[in-house]
Amino acid sequence: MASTIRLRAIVSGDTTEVQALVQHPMDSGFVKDSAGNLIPPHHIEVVEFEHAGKAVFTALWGPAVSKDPYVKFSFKGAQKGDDLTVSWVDNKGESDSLVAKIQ
Amino acid sequence: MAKQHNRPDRTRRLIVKAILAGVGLGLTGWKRARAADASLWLKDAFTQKTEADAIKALYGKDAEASDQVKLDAPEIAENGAVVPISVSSALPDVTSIAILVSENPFPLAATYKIPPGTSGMVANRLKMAKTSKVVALVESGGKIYSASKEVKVTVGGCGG
Amino acid sequence: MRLFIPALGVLWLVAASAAMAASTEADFKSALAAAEAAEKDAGTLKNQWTTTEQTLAAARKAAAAGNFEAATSAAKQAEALAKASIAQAKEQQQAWRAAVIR
Amino acid sequence: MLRALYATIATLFLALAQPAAATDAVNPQADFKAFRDFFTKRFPNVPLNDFVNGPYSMDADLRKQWVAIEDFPPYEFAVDKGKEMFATPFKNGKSYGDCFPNKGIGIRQNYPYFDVKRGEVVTLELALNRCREANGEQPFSYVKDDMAALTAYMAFTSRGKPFDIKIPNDPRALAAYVNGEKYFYSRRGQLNFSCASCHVQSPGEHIRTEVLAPALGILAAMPIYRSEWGSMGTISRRFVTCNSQVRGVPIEPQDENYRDVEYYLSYMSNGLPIAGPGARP
Repeated sequence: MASTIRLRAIVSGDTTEVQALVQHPMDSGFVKDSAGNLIPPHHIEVVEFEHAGKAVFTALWGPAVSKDPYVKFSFKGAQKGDDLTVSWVDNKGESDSLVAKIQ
Repeated sequence: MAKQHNRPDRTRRLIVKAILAGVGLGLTGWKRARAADASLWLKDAFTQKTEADAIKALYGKDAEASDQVKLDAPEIAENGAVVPISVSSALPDVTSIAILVSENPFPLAATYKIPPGTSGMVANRLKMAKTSKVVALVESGGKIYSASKEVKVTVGGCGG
Repeated sequence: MRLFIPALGVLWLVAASAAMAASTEADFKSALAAAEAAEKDAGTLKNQWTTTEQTLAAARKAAAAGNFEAATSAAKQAEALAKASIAQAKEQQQAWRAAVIR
Repeated sequence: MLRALYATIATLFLALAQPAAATDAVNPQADFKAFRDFFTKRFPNVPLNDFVNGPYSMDADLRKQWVAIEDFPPYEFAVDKGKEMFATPFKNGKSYGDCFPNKGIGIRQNYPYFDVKRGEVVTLELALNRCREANGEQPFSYVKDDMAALTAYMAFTSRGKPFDIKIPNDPRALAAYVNGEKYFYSRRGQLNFSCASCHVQSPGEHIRTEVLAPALGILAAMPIYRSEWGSMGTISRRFVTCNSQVRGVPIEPQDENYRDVEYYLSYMSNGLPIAGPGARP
């Protein structure tokens, strides 16, 4: 099955712009299902982005981040063709990771 | 639709960790899914019920309003479930950015760690339960700067 | 949605006042049968209303709880709604032409 | 069947073709011109091809949020899933591509079409389920998930291609067109709204928080990821929700009326580019 992560990292000059989209329900814990029961919270807590063995960006998310969350940031020092690693973990201990080439 | 994580649950992951530790990390050639470090999450800050308490839990100090913090959010959210919000700052040495939605049950929505070399900018999409003040906090040189904006929500992001 | 309130209020009032006299299970059954028949006709025209369905459900629920007063009243409302939807469908057989962009 | 009645009426009009009957005569080309002129005159500042972006062509603040969301749109997962499904053979070894012209790539703009052999309108969703059934697979739900993933992928491979809906010289095709037009303009539901009440009379206006999309080009971005749904939905899903929003009991997805109204609306959008899958509030 395909990864839960979509990553786009593009170098322009000395800056790499990174956009990521993660497939995740991000259930807040405040929404009821059709039977009227609260859907328990199920959301990503931490997303780490690493380049050359070093963290370049860390996201800490609460239940108010939208379903299928999206984030964009940029950092300096990467070259085209370098690896960028993304990994996430949620409040149920589920996780996923992806390594993508910077374009 | 069933989601396909194919990941071990937390308990199993802890067991895997314990086994690895017990073997003295002799299994370096093993391929295993990387997971982000769950211990980084700030449970205390994310479970505060007011904006002020969340800021205190996050930084232990108050924020001062600054025009050096740029918060981009819509006037009227097209849908409270998906509100695009971005924060940027030209301040030097930004070390973190946080975004709070004052009227949400837990105001702290997201916080980002910005190491040296990474720009003081982030864009994301947040849920808003109702019309609320959105607050952006930027940590720079050990001080906390803020900007805020009212975003109108007529279809809340907490509905079914 | 509170966009548009058609003249149905009048029909509702008529149905409600008809139910003023104390109703029995037999009253309910005949009211329900009439409502269901009308709703079936609306279904043939593919023009049922969700409100008719909801009112029918409320009628059955009230009857199940032994409240035939409310059940009969709701069944009569449902019949009025179903008949209004039938009237709408029949009227629209030709009326739609007037709305076409020319 | 109403269809038969319309066929008769259409045939009569074609046979008579008297100028005296011009007010009621079926003339899709004239309808098309009037329909397009109505929207382009009402919204002179909206470029023609922008109508396919629905509410975003009407409201600047909404448009800005949409542009931000399109940066990395939530329908990406559906497109990827549809692509994977297209590449995965059925149990009998055949695949979706075998059921369609050009292996199903870049053909969305030709749907729905009038099938002269069957004498009915065939939509992309219907064709996909018939493809599955012909190959021994169970049909999918018409409203979301798998069906939306398939149509998302097919739309994605057809982006920018102009709608090219044809009405063959067949009284039944003309009858289907008229039935679709009738469905579009007929009031229904307790709120007594027609499709046109919202999407012809009030596009750009707010209903609660939502900005109504113009009927011109309204199907070009289908299927859509709606934030309100938190998921993808097909054209069938949109019709069903439209009906319930006016307090009408929806008819079955792919009912003849739904297919005919899709045929009518798509014909009205001829020449406008396919923009699906789309993102909507």
